[in-house]
Amino acid sequence: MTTGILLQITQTLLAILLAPLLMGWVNQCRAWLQGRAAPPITQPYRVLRKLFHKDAVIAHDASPLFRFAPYMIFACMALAAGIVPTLANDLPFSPAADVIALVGIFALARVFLALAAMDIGTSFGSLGARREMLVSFLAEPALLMVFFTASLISRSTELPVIVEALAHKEFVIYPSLAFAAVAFWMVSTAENARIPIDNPTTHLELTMIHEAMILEYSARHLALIEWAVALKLFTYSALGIALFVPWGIAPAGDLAALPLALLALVAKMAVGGAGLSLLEAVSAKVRLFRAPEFLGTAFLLAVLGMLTHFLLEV
Amino acid sequence: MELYWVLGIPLAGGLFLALWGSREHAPEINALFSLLTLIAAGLLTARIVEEGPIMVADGWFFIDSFNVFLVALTAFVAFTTALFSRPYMRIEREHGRLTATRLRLYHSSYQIFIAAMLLALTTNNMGILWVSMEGATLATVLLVSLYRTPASLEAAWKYFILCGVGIAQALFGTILLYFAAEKILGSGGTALLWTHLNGVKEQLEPTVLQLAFVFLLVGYGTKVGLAPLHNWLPDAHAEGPTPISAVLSGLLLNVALYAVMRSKVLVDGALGTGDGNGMAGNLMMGFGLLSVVVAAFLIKRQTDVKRMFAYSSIEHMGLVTFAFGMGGAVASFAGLLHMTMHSLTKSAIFFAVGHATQSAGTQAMDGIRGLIRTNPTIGWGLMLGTIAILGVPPFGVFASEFLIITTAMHQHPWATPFLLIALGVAFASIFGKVQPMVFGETTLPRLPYQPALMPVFIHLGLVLMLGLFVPPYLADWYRQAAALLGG
Amino acid sequence: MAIVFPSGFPTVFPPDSTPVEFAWAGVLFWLALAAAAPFLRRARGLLALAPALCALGALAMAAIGLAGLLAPASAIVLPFGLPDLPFHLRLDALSGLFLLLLGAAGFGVSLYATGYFRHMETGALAMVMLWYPLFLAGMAMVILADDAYAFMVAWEVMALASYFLVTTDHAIPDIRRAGFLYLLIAHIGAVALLLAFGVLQGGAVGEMEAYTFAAMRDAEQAPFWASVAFLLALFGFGAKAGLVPMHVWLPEAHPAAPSPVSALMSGVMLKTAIYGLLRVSFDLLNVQPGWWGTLALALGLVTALYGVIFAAVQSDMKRLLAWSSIENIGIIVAGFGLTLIFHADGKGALAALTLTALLYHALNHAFFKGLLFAGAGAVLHATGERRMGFLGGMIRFMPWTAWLTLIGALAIAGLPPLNGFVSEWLLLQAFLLTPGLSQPYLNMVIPVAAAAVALAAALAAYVMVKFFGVVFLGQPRAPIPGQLHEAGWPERLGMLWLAAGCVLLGLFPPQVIALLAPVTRLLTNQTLVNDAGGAAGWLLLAPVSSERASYAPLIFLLVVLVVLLLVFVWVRRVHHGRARRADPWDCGFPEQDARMQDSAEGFGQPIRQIFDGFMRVERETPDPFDPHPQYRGDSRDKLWLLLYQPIADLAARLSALVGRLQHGRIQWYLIYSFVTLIFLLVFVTR
Amino acid sequence: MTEMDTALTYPLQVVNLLAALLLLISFAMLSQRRVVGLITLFAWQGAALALSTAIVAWSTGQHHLYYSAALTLALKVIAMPWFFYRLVRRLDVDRDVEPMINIPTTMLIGIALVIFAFNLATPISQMAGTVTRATLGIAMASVLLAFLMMITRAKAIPQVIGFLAMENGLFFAATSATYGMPLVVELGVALDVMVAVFVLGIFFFQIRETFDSLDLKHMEKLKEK
Repeated sequence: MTTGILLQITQTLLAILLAPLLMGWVNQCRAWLQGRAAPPITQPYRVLRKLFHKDAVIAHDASPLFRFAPYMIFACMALAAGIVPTLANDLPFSPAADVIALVGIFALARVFLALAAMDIGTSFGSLGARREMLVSFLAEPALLMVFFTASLISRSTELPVIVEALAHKEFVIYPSLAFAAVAFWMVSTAENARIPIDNPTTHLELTMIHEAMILEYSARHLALIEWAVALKLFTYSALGIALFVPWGIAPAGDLAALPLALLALVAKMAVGGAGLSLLEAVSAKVRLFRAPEFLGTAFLLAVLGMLTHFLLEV
Repeated sequence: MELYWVLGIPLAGGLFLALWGSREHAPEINALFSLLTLIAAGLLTARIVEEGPIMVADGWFFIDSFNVFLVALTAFVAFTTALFSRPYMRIEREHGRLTATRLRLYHSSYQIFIAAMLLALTTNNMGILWVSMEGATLATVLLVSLYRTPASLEAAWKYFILCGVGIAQALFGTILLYFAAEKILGSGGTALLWTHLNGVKEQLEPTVLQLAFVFLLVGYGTKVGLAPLHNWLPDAHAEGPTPISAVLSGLLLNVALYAVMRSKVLVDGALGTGDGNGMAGNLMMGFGLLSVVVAAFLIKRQTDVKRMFAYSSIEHMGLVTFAFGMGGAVASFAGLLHMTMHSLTKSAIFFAVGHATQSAGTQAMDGIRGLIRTNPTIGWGLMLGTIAILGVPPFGVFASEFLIITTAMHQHPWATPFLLIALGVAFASIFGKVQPMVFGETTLPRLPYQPALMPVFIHLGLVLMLGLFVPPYLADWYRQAAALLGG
Repeated sequence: MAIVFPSGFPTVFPPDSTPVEFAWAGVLFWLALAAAAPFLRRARGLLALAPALCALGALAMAAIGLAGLLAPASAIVLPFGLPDLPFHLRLDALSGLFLLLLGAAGFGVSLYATGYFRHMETGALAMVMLWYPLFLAGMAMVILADDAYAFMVAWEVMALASYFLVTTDHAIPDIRRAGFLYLLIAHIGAVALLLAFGVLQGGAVGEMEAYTFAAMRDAEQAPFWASVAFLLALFGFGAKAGLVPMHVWLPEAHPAAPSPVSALMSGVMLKTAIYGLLRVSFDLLNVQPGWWGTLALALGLVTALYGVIFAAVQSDMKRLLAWSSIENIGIIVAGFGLTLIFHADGKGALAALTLTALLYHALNHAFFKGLLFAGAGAVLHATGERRMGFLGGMIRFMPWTAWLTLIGALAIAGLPPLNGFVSEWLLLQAFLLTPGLSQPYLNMVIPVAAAAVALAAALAAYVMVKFFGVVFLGQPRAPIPGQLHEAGWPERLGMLWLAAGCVLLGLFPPQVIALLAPVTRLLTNQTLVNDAGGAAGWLLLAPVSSERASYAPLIFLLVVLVVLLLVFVWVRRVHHGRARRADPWDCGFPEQDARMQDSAEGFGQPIRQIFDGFMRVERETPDPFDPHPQYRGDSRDKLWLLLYQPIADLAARLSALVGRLQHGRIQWYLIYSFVTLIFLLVFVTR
Repeated sequence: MTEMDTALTYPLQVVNLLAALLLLISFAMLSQRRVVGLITLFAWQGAALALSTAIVAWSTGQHHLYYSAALTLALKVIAMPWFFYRLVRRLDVDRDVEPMINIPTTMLIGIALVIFAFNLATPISQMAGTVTRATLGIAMASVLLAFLMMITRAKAIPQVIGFLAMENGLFFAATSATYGMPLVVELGVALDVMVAVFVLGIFFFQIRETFDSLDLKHMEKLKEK
């Protein structure tokens, strides 16, 4: 139990600390692919440090909600990161929230971000909020369907149990997971404000979604949000790993497997990040009105995955 | 003994008012006579309740729980209507729509009318029943044309001709009845006494009685206002003075239906079909259903408030006829209950409508707006009355509709879609028209002086009470009556 | 059979008096209040106190409901009603639960109403205080009734009272229209229920006793007639609950009423319809074919999506909330359908799970919808404005209202750790468990149906962000009339109560489920086992098995709070808390003003674009030279045109046809009677 | 009266003859255009009725029938026709417009009605206790014919005469087929008829002064728009 709790805390901290690194790695890869000189991989940390040192500038009639939101968002992401198995598979906290609750956590954070964006009452803020909610209400059911496919296979909505079923039982090929995986990728690009739905590095306000929402933020608040974003990306990657390539995650109570698990994690993350940047480099951002189609496809794929599960695997 | 009072007082009143009616206090005298009638009726009722059915004047009059409850109802509504007509007619006179002589005519015929109906209810002789029904018609014809406007004349003419022809059919039916009866009871007076007929009804010749019932149904049915024989009813109600509309709707229709029911009992006996699935029952169900549906759809088109409620009377009479047609303890009970509720509620509505039209100076519903602002009591009276008549609990009309519809659903499911549609349409039409009359902004003036709405709220209060609680003796009384109707 | 009070009035409670007697006493208390109200015109002070008394009654009613939920069923027969059919009242677990719901939500709302009605003009207040307690009493009686007549009377009294409350300011034509539509559909639904009871009546038909629920329970029912009864009941109760396509009255009527009444109607009255559905289909009917469930499930899902989509495009805040009520009813009915499916398939445990989920959601909805209407009402009261396009930034003027409403918004959006999430979580779990079913096609379809629920939930979040963001955040979109006053203390207390309900229901699911257990046992002979294992049992919710799924909102909240504090402290310690105020930046755009924010229409625009097919949009594009252009896009549902208009036209055509009968020529009238006579003669002698 | 059943005595044959006459008059009324002629025919019908009643009374010893015979004579042969003549002269309405259905068609319908009535009556009259039972069919026929006449006439007075003719038919049924109803009833009926005619008189003047014509087409205002 105590080891469990220790593991839990270390994993969570690890996630929080490693998240910016992953972000840096992705940016680096993308820079390379675009033939630019890459910023150092630790760039995100520096940005955060700089932001934390700055003085916050807050609009005159910003309500307490505006200042409270960043902490809330960060806390939600930390919790999310806490319940996704990254290294080991026994997490005392994980019973607190299963995959459905995980979706709930993301939604909670998103709602707070959107509300905060509308708080000042600027044109871009509300625009961003609206677009964010639009994207999310299409992405969320798709994500749930992905989870459902996995949990129908493993007869559980508990992530550790899912991982257990997929990684540490005898190896089976699940065609349904193939569909789910594609759907999951599409959803996670949307949820993490990546191309083709959104462009994290854009400076063109009219195309912004995520950036438009945080325009009014500065200094520590901005830092927290940025960090939370990185954390979200990390969590999603961890999720992808846990669902589709769970091999290497240490089974419950097996401390010896931890180093190996760490290596596996780093490797997978590296590959995943590279893949993400590659995809971003080759694909272009779609117009906002196309986003529903894109996510609709994701939703359909997820549902197809579930149906294939019923057809082939029951 | 009470009986003679019940019949004598209104008759005397009629004659008295015919002589003295143009005096200043005629309305009060009118009310007074009605009150005396009511008291007498009350005594009579009390006696029946304790002694059971009685014969008076060696069988010429017969009073059982069925007709005594109608007697009580008639006397009561007649009294409240007289109360209402006191200020109403006074206002009419001030508006110059009526002269003293016409008021005299009005008051005396009012009493005669009541007398005729009471006679029709209490007599034991099918022939006298016919005579007094005709008498009731004649007494009201001139009242319908009281205003002497072209419209009122036309209405009265139609009322006279159609009811006259109808009643002629009824007479033929009565003759046929006699024709069948005298073989068994021998010719002479006793052969038309209902009690005697009832005693030997099994021996009566079925084929003759079938024909007789057809004529009687068409005849009295015309007065009940069953579609398609109903056409006189809306005109007469709309054009006559409001108190008359109230008593026509509230009482005359009941009495006519009473006549039909008396004959139905005999026919059922002759054909050996007690429980509604006989020819008589089916005919009545058919007519009832048709009336409900036709009336509901006609209500939808109305622009004149009194006309609309006249059609609603047709609808409810249809419902009652349907219930009696179904037969059986619950249905007959419900039919009687519905008769009572409809009389009380509909007359109350006509009272309210009467004052509403007076204050608006028109019967067109577009002209009546926002009563609740200027004359709250009238407004609430109309609103609550409408809600009651539409069968919304806790008012009593719902109680009977509840029993009728559920029974129908159980015994004749095929009929319920029609009922459902008709009730829905009627509700939409009536309520959609009444709501703006009661609510909203308005330009109406207040009435010159306080309208007499006591009757309205007395009636509605009774209806409300009967919806939640039927006094035990009243209930027994209904049960006995229902049993008489072959329940 | 407990004792009957002399004249139905409990002078003093004998020691052995049962919960139902107390409940009846509570009803009488409300009735007495209603009766007293018109006479208090003179005594303004007392009159203003009446809502508070209603609140007390509601609190008592909640306690009684709780007692009824835990105690064995108790019944009384009142000394009035129909001659052979006096009112039967019965308080079993199911009634107890809904009575609890009524009382708990009613307490908060009435408390709120105490403040809300304070400023009313005396005459109107007297009328309101006549109908308001009557409304409460009617709902209570619906829940307590144990025979068809009592039920119908209570049902219609409820409708009638609410109708008069809806038309409180009847000077406005729209409100009159709304009221009329409401009462009409309510009445038609009631007639359908009447017919349903007509089918159900059992025992000795033709006897009045046949109408008691007891007789209906042990009447044996032919499958066909049972189905007829169920469909009629589904229609009747659906009309009251706002099930598509009988929902048209709801978005009109609920906004029209004064806000506390809207809160009661949405929060509680709709639940009486759910209660009726459960009562009829699980208690009175003793056969449940599976296809009923499939039908209900489909209807529920359609309703949920339909409602939430239209909620997203509304521009009137109370109308938005009304549509969102339709959505929640849809979710509840979907759960109901799933319960029927499981029940028919003999999966007792799963039926218990879904039943728990839907009861839980009903409970939740009572609280957060009450809260939201209260919040909206406070804003309306302060600004006199319902159109979101003219609101904004309320959080600065009325922080209490804003923050409390935020709780409600988050809860209804189904966000953990609040209560909305729990019920939706349970429901989704149920959807995931369908592979146990015997019909394969259901196995496939139902998880997909889960997607619909997920979609509805996600859209609900959209709607709530729109609602809260546009009304409470940002800048006022129109000059604020006068100076805004925060809601008074009674309002705040009422909202606090409701908000507390949202939080507690969210944080202690295991206890709530334990509370629901008697109901599930009553209806499905099964209870939901919370397999969380001993110590963790009180904070961990694991409906089927802890292996399968579990959720512990307390831990959840704890972790979030701890992290939050740690981060805060860390930021302040390691770095600093310096902040300075400045104008909003907004990419340095100088002529920033409030009208550049999203209007309500603007926020709904993407949804309108996606679901264009469903709705009929009436646009008012401003004229180009208008200095203060206002765009108005009003999205109404097509169903009105597609379904109701044709019916109305048909009725009109028919009545025109029948009208020909009455064309004034007396000769024709004579022909009618003549033909009738001949026809009948032929008919009888054929 | 059983000994009479063997052969119909002459008086009763006369009754049957009068019955035929009654039917004939009904047809004649159906075809009569002029109001005055109509009144005359009505009077003749009354006379036939009175006579037959008297004969039945005499031959069957039902004394109360004498009263009704007298009543009939007084009312329907003398009082009413006289009243109507005066009315017609006072209001000068002695022209009937073309009836709603033209005469030949009316006749055909009338014949059909007669056949129908006979078919209806025969099975019943078989079981009658009276000797003159065959007249029942004729009574029914004349009632229906009168009904038809009321339908076809578009003016007030002819309609009323039709109404009274119907009353005649009923009376005939009562007297000949059943040897008369109980006296009270007969008196009551007679009273009603009298009052009815009186009321009608008042009516005619009211109508006349309001519409200055007794044409029913002025009275078609009350209808569903």
